[in-house]
Amino acid sequence: MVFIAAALLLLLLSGLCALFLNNRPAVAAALCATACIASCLAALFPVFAVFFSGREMSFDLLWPAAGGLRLFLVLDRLSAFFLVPVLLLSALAALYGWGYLRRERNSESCGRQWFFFNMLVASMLAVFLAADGLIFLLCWEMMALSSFFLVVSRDEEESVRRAGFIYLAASHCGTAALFVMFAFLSAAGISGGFWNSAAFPGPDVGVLRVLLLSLGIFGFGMKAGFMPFHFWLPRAHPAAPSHVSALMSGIMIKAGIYGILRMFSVAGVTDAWCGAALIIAGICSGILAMLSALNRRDTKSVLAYSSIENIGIICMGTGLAVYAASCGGTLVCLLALSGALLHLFNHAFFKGLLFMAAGAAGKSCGSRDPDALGGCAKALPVTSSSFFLGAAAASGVPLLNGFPGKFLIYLAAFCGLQLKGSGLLLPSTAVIVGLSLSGCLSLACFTGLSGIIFLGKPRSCAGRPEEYSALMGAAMISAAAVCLFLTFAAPLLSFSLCGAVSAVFASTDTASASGLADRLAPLSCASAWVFVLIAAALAAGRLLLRRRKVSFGETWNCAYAAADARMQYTSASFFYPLSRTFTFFNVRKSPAAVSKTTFFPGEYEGYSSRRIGVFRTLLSGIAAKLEFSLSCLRWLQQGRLHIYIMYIMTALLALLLWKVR
Amino acid sequence: MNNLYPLFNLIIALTAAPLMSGVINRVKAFFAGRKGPPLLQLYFDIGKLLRKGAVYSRTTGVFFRLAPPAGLVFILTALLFIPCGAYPAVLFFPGDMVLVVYLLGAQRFCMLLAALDTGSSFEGMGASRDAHFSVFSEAVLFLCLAAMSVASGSVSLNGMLFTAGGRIWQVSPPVLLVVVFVLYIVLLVENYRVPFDDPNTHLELTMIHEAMALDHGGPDIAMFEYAAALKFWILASLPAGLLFPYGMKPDFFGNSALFLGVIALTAALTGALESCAARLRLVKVPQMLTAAAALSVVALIFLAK
Amino acid sequence: MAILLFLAPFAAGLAAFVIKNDRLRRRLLFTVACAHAAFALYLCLFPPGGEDYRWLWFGFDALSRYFTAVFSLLFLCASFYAVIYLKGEKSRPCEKEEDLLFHNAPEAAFTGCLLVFLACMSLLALSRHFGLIWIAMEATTLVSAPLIYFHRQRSSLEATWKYLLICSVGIALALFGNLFLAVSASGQGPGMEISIDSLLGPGVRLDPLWLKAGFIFVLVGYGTKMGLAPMHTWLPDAHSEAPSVASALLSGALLNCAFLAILRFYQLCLANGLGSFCRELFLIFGILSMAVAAVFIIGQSDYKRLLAYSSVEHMGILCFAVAVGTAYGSMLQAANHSFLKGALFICAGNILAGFRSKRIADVRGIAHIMPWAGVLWFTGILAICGMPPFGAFLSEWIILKAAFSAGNLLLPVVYLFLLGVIFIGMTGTGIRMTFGVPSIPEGGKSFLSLFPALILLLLSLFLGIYMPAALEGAVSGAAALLGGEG
Amino acid sequence: MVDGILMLLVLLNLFSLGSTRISASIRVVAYQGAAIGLVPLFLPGKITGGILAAIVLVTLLVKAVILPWFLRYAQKRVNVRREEKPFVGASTSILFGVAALGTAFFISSRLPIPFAVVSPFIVPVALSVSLTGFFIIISRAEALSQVVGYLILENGIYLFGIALLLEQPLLVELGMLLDVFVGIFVMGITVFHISREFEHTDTSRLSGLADWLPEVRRNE
Repeated sequence: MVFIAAALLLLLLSGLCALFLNNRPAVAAALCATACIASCLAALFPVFAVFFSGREMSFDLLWPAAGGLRLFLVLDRLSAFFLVPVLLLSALAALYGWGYLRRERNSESCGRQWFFFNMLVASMLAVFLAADGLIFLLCWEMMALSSFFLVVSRDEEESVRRAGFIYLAASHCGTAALFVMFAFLSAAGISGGFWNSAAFPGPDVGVLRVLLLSLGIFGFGMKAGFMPFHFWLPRAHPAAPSHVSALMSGIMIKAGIYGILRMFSVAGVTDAWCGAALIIAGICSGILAMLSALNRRDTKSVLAYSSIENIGIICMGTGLAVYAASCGGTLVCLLALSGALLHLFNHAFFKGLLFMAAGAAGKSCGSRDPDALGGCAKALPVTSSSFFLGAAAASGVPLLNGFPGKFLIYLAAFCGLQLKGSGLLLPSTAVIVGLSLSGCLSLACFTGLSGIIFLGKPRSCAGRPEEYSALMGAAMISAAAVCLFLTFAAPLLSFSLCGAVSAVFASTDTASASGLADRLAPLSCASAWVFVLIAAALAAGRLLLRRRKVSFGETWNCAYAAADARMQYTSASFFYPLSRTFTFFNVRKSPAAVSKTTFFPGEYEGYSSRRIGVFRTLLSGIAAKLEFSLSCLRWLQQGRLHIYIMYIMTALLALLLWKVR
Repeated sequence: MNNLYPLFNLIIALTAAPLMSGVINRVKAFFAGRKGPPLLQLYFDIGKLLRKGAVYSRTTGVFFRLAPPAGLVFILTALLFIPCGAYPAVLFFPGDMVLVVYLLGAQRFCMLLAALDTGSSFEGMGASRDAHFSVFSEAVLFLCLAAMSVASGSVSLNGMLFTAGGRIWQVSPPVLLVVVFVLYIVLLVENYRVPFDDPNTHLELTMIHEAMALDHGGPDIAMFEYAAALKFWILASLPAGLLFPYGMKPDFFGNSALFLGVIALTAALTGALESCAARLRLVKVPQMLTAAAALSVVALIFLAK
Repeated sequence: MAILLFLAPFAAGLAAFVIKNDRLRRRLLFTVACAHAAFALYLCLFPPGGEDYRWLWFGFDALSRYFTAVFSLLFLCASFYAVIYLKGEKSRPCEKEEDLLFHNAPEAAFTGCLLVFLACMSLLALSRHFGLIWIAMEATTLVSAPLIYFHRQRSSLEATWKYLLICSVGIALALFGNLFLAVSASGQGPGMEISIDSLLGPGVRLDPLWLKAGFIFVLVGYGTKMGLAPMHTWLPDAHSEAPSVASALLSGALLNCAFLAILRFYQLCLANGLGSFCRELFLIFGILSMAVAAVFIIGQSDYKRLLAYSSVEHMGILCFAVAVGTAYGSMLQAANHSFLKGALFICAGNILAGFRSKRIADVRGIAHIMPWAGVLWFTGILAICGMPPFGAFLSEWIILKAAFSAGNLLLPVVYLFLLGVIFIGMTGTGIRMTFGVPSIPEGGKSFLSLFPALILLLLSLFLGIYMPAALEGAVSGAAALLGGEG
Repeated sequence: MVDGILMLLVLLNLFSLGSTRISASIRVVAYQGAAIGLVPLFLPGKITGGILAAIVLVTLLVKAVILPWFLRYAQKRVNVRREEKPFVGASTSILFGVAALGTAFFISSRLPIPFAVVSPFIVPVALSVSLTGFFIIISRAEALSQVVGYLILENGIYLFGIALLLEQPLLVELGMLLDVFVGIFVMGITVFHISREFEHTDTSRLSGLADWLPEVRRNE
């Protein structure tokens, strides 16, 4: 635990120094990046110790702040399981950020950005350790605050400011719900256990328990970003610089899932409705998020929607686990939750990799709109190969780490089908359909996106783009390496997976760890087998062509030799069939019609984009009504002194007549 | 000796797969009153193509060369988990049907990216339509697998088709026939057969499968064709596995001949369908697949009760 | 000897009226402020000798020590800013004054009023006799009227007129309350002095009916001075027109003193078993003030009025805290609010000097053009809305915990909902003003005038992070007087 | 005899509500001050001799002489004759005066006085005088008449203090008188500034500061 305290201290100190080194950005960046990497690696030692051995570490100190602040940090198996991706990805993001911000235009805000970056990493580290209600809320708000300042770092654009405001407002509403839950728990006095679990109302106290559980799901869901609470995510993540959005998508939204799991470990699992709610939310997130991700003008907003989809998958797994636990299917519960946790673990890395690659491509080619890029693969080998790797993982290609997590959830669903009469039929079928639909949609989306950005002819890339900075390349390569390693290391994780699951549902025993391991083992050897075979096939192909004549020509275009870049398929056309089929979801925003004044219509440039219509109309309706009622209420302060004195008189008389008897 | 049989089955699958396209073409020729191409036409094509050189477009990159071999490898790995009638699959573990489906998905991932790499609008059109259909077909396939796993009580492909054997029909035969019908529809979608795509059209705008291979040449197109044939074999072995007459308990050669016969029967049925029916409009395909999905959900519910 | 807290600033105030030389007067203002703050802090943290200090009608118990320390610290920072502000005002051409009373330069009157204002507030904290409290409160009103009317514009005149009339009516009602208290005490025999010590003495039984009526009058009367809805109407006008020094003191210190006056009466009611009656009234006014503040903060177009409504909201929170039984949380929130509101008003003053407009729409990109002002302004807004690591987060957490143990579940939900709405309104404005492309070509980069705001923010940060034993003793001592548990 | 003075005060109330001329209402305030000043003379003598005389004299001096003189001086400086358009007409204000008397009696019926007192009408009359003062501030538009309303409100409270609690330490009573005196003076000075700045003292037009802009003003 000493290492972790040292890491936290180092992060805070380096952040503060960066604040004062604002006018020398290079020094500030170097200092903060190395401090962040060092502290992450330092904190990894105790985390790995707990990760593999499973014994807990705790640190308890009553800090004399107003009203008594109990610094109670516990590193148990669930926190350790979450902290491994947190620390690894933070180190990678710091390395990436070092290169990313080096040639940043407005260097005067660079020191400030590094201060908030280190604060974000420190508060995320602390959130997963906090075991007392108040310190948890403190770190939770600090995490939201520092990520807000990073989202608003490029504040000259109006959309970035608006995204920052919506993000801060949404995370504050979520935290307000958590305030109520934790205040209720700590009002029952300081008792042992995580978030003083003894105070959580049992299943007998019906209404209160339902209220607290729903408040918890609302609060943590607002941070996790699954469907009903996702509106801030597709705005905030693209606005942030790439290394920050990698961190936010990779880890921060996982804090929401961590909160939900911790709540279930505190509250015990006896409510099937919670599981059903999570499954429904997961399915909606999975499918609707990918539908609105199809035709986006900004690569990073596609990745943000894909994060919502992956959070949806994790929610399906957790929901199925909770539902199964509440009606007795322990094997299904173990498999589903370990599938969700494994997918969460893997998603942190391949989503981080995707954001870093998208950021690098954006920086090299100048724009992030897929239709403006194209053909960068040959010019940017590192970026394009890491993007392909990430895209393959995101679409669930078996030989990468996107697949094991989904595989376990599928397996749990199939086992759920076998349990006759346990009411698991409907949720399992729903999970299977949800997973497969969102899986295919993400396959279509990522093939389209990576194809249009990196393959084919360059559409508008002025000159040959080249790799933006070596540091970013290093960060991307190491992230890709971790992704590849995780496909084969899935069975190694099974022991700690089981530990994390037993931390949430006390019922599962660690004996089933071996059962989990031998379910994941065939996957790893299948992946190894596929890699070997691909290498062999490539070698055979190369051997075949060695003696033959290999020539280069123009792509076949039905005898039209002068095909140029504009004739290629753009993202709008690639996703046109899909979005036509799901039209009832998407409100088509078509630009203004072309004015027909001249005989030959002039230059016309327009784009059509699709929005999920249902939420936007709902919210704008409420906002309009609220605005109208507020303006009526503002009549109270209309400036006339007499009315003000009348308020005092009426208040006085009302109280006298009502109260004095 | 008999634990080597799955290996022999694998070899039979590898050799007999291209035969099926020959069967389909012969049946179509018979319906059209023509003599039709020889049964072994695909073998000759593949052999000829493997001996050729290759012409690569300047816009394509590394990925264009990587895609065909990778696609073929994915299909070969998927083949390992398919049982052949009365004999088990080479490899099986709980949840291998999910791996098979996602291996097919991975092969589609490579084909789509290869198509987009060429930068031609025809290949882009093919890729976009294939991505569009795959969203529905995979969901339907998963539902059928769910129905089969509920009926057979096992969570592995080998368990469903091989160990369950005849017992799978005891639950409720008519519902299982529905599942077989839906599996056949999935076969038609995944292999781009008539109602969903016309294999022997030569108007690039209407193609889906061939459009994605327009720019491949020499060994690449050979691997592409061979992978398509193997995919037909895999998806045909699912309904064939269900329809296989388990009661007869023949020896090894009898079993493989019988299994080969059932798959040839499916191929003949596809050929007949191709000569009688016409292509569906692209908009109608999702509706057809949603209907298939509905059928499989109904089957699942009936089987689970 | 604590009476010095009143006499020193009073004498200095009178002297300031007469001193002609500006530099000497400013130095006098600053030195008196420092002495007052040092002495008050010393008395608060290390109470000398006897627990409480008695002489004639003056006394210094835990409650008054705590409030004096808070408002004298705020006065110190405000006076530091006032010195710089007045130097700046001097350079700007201001028209000569030829009216009946204010014939000497407005600055002398302004400084004099500031010092007398401090004296009256100290008098209010010192006094034990309810009549004396009333006189001190009336004096603060009359003295702060010229503070508001410093800029000699039409709108500030209108604001002063409204302030004067509403507050005088309010204080008249408070006088009625005092007389009702005297009647309820006369049951103990004639000539019973209405001072806290005699009325809290052993075996004193006050007539509950008259005490209730008296409390209602006092609550409405001093509530007007405290800015509780629906009597808050003067507050936004006065604060948007007064110079930021005056509004910092008005909202940071004066509202707290009005709250102190009400709490004195509440002490009496507690002693006579009317605790639940008073808490119910506090609850009504608390929730009403927060609701009214929320309505007006959402679409606000003037940032000084925004801060005024935030003061109304925080006074509502103080009453809500006492209503749910945590006097400790209420005391802590009062201190946090004064420091943060003082800092915000000083930032608002600098922003007004730079951007020359009070409308939110005209102010954009403070962070780029006036970096220190932008940072302090946005951090202040976040801190006042209860963001950690500042003190308001902890005090609102204590209040929420107490709201839960007060029984019914509706209270905390309404409390949090209103806080959430106000958070969204304030941060929306804060973001629009702080970020974006600056709307003025260049702004003052001077850090000196923002130094007091930084000090006040650090004070609130200190309250949020670490609470030394002495300070803990002072706050819980004040809370104990109000029957609030720790 | 105290009841006689209380009756006179109620009549003066109704008269002040009825008249819209500023000079008339100033005269009413002067008479009220004088009446209240005389009340201590008729109370059963716990306090006699010099102190009693001092109280009566000071009250009469301040309330009946100095303040009305100052208000008349302010009226000449601001040269406003009468209320052009008060919000509530003269007759309806008298109705409000009666209603105020009714509420005062209803409230004081709920508050029995714990000790013997010379006449039971003191509390209701005091309350009704202050309610009338309140109502004058609300219903009159002229700044000066609002100051007069405030003065009537003070008279009501002062009557309550003097009649019931004569034996209270005098220092505090006189302190309150001093505060009222200074309050009126500051208000007077502000009225001068208003009249100089705005050329009128009609407070209904003095409503620039507001959070709610009527539609017509919002779009200009």
